[in-house]
Amino acid sequence: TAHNVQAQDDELTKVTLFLSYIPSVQFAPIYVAIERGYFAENGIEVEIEYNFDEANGVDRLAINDLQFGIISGEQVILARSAEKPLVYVMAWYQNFPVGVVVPADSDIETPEDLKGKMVSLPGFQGASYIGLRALLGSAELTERDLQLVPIGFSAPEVMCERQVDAATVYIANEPLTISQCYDVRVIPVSEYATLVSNGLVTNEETLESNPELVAGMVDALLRGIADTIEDPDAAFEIALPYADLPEDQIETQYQVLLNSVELWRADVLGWTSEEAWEATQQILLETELLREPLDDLSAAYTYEFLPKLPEEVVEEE
Amino acid sequence: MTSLEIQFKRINTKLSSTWRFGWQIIWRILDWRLFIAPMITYGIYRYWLHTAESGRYPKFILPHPDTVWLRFQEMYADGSLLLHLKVTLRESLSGLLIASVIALVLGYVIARIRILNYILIPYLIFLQAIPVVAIAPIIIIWVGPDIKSKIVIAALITWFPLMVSTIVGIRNVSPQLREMMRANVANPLQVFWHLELPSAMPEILGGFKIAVTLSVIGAAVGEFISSREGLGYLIVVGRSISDPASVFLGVIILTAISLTLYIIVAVIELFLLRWKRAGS
Amino acid sequence: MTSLEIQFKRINTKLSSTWRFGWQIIWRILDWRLFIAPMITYGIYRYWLHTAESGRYPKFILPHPDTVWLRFQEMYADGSLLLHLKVTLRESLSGLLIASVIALVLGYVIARIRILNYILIPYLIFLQAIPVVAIAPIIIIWVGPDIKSKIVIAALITWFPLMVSTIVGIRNVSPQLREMMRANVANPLQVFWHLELPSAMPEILGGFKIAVTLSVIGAAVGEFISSREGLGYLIVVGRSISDPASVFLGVIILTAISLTLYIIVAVIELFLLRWKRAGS
Amino acid sequence: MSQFVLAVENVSHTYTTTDGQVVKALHEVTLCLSPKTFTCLVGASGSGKTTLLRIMAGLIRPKSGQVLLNGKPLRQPQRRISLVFQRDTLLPWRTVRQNVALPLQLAGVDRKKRFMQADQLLDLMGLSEFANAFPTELSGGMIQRVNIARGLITQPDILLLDEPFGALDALTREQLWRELLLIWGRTHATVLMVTHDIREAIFLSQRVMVMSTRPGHIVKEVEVPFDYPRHFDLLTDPIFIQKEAQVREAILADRLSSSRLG
Amino acid sequence: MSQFVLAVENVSHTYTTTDGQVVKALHEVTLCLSPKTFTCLVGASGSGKTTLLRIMAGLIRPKSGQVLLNGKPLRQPQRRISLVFQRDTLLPWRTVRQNVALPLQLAGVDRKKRFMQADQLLDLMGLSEFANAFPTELSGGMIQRVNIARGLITQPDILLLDEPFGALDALTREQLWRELLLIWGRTHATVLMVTHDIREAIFLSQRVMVMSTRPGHIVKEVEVPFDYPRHFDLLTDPIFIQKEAQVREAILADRLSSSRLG
Ligand SMILES: Nc1ncnc2c1ncn2[C@@H]1O[C@H](COP(=O)(O)OP(=O)(O)OP(=O)(O)O)[C@@H](O)[C@H]1O
Ligand SMILES: Nc1ncnc2c1ncn2[C@@H]1O[C@H](COP(=O)(O)OP(=O)(O)OP(=O)(O)O)[C@@H](O)[C@H]1O
Ligand SMILES: [Mg+2]
Ligand SMILES: [Mg+2]
Repeated sequence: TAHNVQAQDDELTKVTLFLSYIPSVQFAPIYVAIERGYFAENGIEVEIEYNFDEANGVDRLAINDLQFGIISGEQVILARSAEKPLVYVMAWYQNFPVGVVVPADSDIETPEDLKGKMVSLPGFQGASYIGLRALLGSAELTERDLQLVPIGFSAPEVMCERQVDAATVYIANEPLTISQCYDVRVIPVSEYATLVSNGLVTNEETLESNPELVAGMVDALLRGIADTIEDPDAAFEIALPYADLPEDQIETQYQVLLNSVELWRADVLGWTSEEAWEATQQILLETELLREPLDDLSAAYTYEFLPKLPEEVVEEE
Repeated sequence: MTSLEIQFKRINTKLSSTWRFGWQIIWRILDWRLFIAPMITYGIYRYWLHTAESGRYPKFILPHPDTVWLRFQEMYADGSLLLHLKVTLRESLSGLLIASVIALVLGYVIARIRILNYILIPYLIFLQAIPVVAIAPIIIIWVGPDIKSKIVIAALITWFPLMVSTIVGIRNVSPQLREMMRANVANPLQVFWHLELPSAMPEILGGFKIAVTLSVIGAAVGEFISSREGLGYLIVVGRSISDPASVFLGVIILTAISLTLYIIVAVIELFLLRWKRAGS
Repeated sequence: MTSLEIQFKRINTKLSSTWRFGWQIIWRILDWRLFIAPMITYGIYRYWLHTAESGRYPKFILPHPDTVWLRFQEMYADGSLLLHLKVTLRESLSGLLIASVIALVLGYVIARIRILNYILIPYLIFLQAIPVVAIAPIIIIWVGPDIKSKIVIAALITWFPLMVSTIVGIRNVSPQLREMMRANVANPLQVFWHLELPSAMPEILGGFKIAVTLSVIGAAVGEFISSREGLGYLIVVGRSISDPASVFLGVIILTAISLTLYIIVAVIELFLLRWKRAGS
Repeated sequence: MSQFVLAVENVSHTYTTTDGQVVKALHEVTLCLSPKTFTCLVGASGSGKTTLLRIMAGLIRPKSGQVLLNGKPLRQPQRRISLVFQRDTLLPWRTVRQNVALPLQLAGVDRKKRFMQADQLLDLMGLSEFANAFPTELSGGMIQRVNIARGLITQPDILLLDEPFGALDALTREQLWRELLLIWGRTHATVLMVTHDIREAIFLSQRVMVMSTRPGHIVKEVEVPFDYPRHFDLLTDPIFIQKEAQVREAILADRLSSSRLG
Repeated sequence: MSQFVLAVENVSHTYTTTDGQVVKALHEVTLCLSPKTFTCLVGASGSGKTTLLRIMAGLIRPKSGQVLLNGKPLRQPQRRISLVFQRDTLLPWRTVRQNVALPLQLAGVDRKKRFMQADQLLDLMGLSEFANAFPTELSGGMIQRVNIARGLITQPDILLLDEPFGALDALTREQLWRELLLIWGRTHATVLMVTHDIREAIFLSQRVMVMSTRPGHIVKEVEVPFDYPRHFDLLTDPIFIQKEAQVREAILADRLSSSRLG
């Protein structure tokens, strides 16, 4: 088949996929899809751009400098409110990847317990902030009920030095780091609220002009995720050369992948619920990051390229 | 020299020395050449307006000037702009102050005590070469995540150029004049105050021109990393919520602060280096 | 002056002029004082070792020196370290080159043509005051996300201090010497080459001391934002996967580059400013 | 070699100091340097001699009046006019030889040739040993001699000297008088020399001009009738002494008319 | 006022230039300045006079020999010793008045008093009008006078002058001779003055010392027998002229023994 792929090379559509992180096992499904030729089968050649600046990706998607990126759900709502024609076509994580981490011996067990505590977060924007607000909202707490400390990406250091009672983190990797100091407990946002996590985002122009390309991307990614969930070990093997890990980090990163698998796991992959979109928009409104609701929230996403949900399948039959 | 300036100098003669210099500075500030920049700025504004209205770029890339102006009025009215401005200004000025003290002292001793050059420079360059982003967590652990961390970051970004400028200035002091001071039995403090400081003033003021702009950037960078107020925060949030008006506003005000601080240094320079204009 | 130095000078007399200066520089480089820094560094290393072994800090904050050393060997062996180093070096040197040309030309014309001071400075400060993070997207859209964007960022961070230093240096040129050159019918290029450049050399070299460290930082900052290689990337990845050995390695090598470039400037200075040591 | 006439017509100049004072440096000065003449200019300190030389070298434009070189207004420095400055204007980063060779370098003369000429002049000035020294390693009088050598190296048609021998001891000075007259005799340049030494002025020149105190203007011209080459016996010649007294008187008269010195 | 004796004993000094040459500036110089005396030092350019003054002011340590102030080795500059530099060492950012007042300011004298004294001296130097000017706005001779004023302002017990009148015209110079002798008469300081003008040396001093060319050492001492106050008639006195010839001869003899000048 390698020969086959070679022959088709010039027919493949070149696509840049924007990821707002570094090469990591957390992107194993993408690497699986590449290595197993899922993209190529759909006529796509993927090049990945790693860029820490998510806003940069949003802007370039909006002006069609990029066609695809894995972008947070709330970014899509915010972008659309600024008339950037982004569309969310597929969920990446099924479960919102953010949570609050506390020492295992802490008396904080539920969101309610955060009241009056000192809680760190990276900053007052982005997925962590939205997640934390949703968590607080579920316990009917406001920002005034506790002390929020913005610390950037220093949660492990700050937690280990016990300078805060709890930290808002990405649950796939950061709790692992902190657990080098002491045992920790994680309160995931997804247990208390349903939010739109990050997903594959494209723009309206691409949707209109080249829906097959979008379909191909979604299909390949979903197959990659499914493969990864099914056989994490194999996925890890594939991801390793991409992530280029030092020896002593391999074990930890394997654990990171297992944690991520839990975030991907779903009955049917790629779906988001309307409620999740509403809830996300609601949080954005509460935080005043969004000034007024979108005229048409449903235009922010499409299910068009996703596999059918079980009930739909039943209905059709 | 224009005839107006000569006429002005005549008026000057009647004023006392201190006043005279005061007037001279105001005169120089009111120089017609100062109106060139605003005029060019207006030209740029017209171009911006024109481009924005042409629809060549989408609104979210290039906002209409009116949108930015509206955002300005809005944020000015609810006081949030002033708050952001104050925070950033406080951070950068505090950072500048700390950096100045450290840089001037270090610069002086390194310039004067040769061996310190060999001992200190490697570690100072280490301090300078570490990217702020890499040590941000350590700073936060040490001084806490509040305004102090931004002050430290502003100071960290600022001190080095000022120190190097000080070293260059102090090393440039004429050995003949040093000998003259020594012959007049000046103690080290007097040598510093009456010879080294005025002699190194051009370089030190140059260092401050660099330092003031860097301290503002430093404060903004600190706010990028973590904060909930300040112009850097305004820009970061503006970018993350796709609100280019806030970003533009933040950048414009940051520039305004830098420019103001730079002009303050330039005016101080006009006053302190007036002797350089003598005799030409 | 030590007796050894005097003896050395005697030997010197027998060598031709060029060789003599060459020897003098090597001699100065081999100064015993240069061994102070390594000794202190060793002390710092011992302290690091001690602290790391005490278990006071978790491994991901303060790694054991051996871990870093191992990581070094590992990355050296598989060539990735050299690759990162090369990339960052290429970015920073290219950035430095571009920045130097721009800064020296701008600095010179601003120092010489007074009115440009009024016209250009506000916009130059605007350029300097914009946080890199705020214009990184525009840079990436313009020149693409590859190495070019990092070169542009490195140049953007570097040029301003060098320009200000150049302005200070050129403005410091003695008016008497200017008049002497004029009396000898020197054309502007000759004035620049034979008077202004050598006279402003202390300040310009000071500017370069600042610029070389900034260009390295600029390259790293560019890599933080987006990249797949380079020492900045190494640091970012290290931080993201909580691998402090990579972070430490990255920072140490960044420092080493800065220090090396700084020392190169210092050696050039030793050579170009040798006349300053005459007669004292 | 063609002949050059440098004429100063009704030149006045004022400086405005930083504290707003207007200093009248020159007031309606008129003088003419005929080709191949040697003129000396004496006058009180601060009377405007240096200012006049700077104007004649084309370095500053007078506030009124004009300088004519062969009848054409002089607007900028000319290579055929050479000015030896009163103050130390050596480039500190150049060795003595390089400093002396500077004017030739600026004129595009190649390295070997200009260094050869520089070395010749340094030999004349008794500075051969110090060709490779930097200016900071020289004594005051040595600096002045380097200055003179630099002024002579272009073999200018018009040579303006601003107190060239001020910091030199009597003997070196007399030796250099001889050298200067020899050079002048050989090249027949037009020389204008500012000096404070009246005997020096009379010994060297064909005409001594006396400048009054501020605002400077020419109050007296004394012709010196001796032929060249001149010998040191001249210094005791009665006519010489008489001329000396004449110049002295002219200065004194001017000084008495103003209340105080300076 | 107590009396100070400054003695130089067997002082030798060498400089090493950047190109490795060793310049012997002084060779075993011995001299003693008795209290309240006025000594002049003459010698060829580059013979080491400035070096000797710098050593006597405590600015540089000689390579061998020692300087004794009242029998105690002189290790660093003293306020009672004042040195007027040969080169322009005014601070360019200070006005003339501030420059003259500098030594008093360094000694802690308050502003009013030091400015008053500075103004007095400036008046003496004929520079009252230029008290607020910056050094760059002065002529060469004016700078030198400011230099002298700065050296006099502390009323030092020992005054070392390095060619103070070099750039001054004959009349200003003679006026300043008078002023200097008056000041000296009033305070009875010990004065050592370097000059190139032999007549000046004899007119002012009680003793003229002649220094040989490199390496500098004292080859002759000429006592000057005239009483103070001295008048300008002295200049034509036969004994004066004889002394002048003596000094001249001493210099010449030394010069002849070395092959060339410098
Ligand atoms: N650049 C200047 N700015 C202001 N005033 C000046 C400047 N240069 C000279 N003057 C003034 O002009 C007058 C004449 O100065 P100039 O240097 O021509 O005198 P000079 O005859 O050469 O005196 P000297 O014999 O002392 O060198 C002086 O009073 C001096 O103060
Ligand atoms: N800093 C120095 N470095 C090297 N050589 C020096 C230095 N200062 C002086 N010399 C040399 O020492 C010798 C004596 O210099 P000094 O200045 O004492 O002479 P001087 O008698 O004052 O001469 P002048 O009458 O010309 O001022 C000179 O040959 C000079 O080149
Ligand atoms: Mg003059
Ligand atoms: Mg001397």
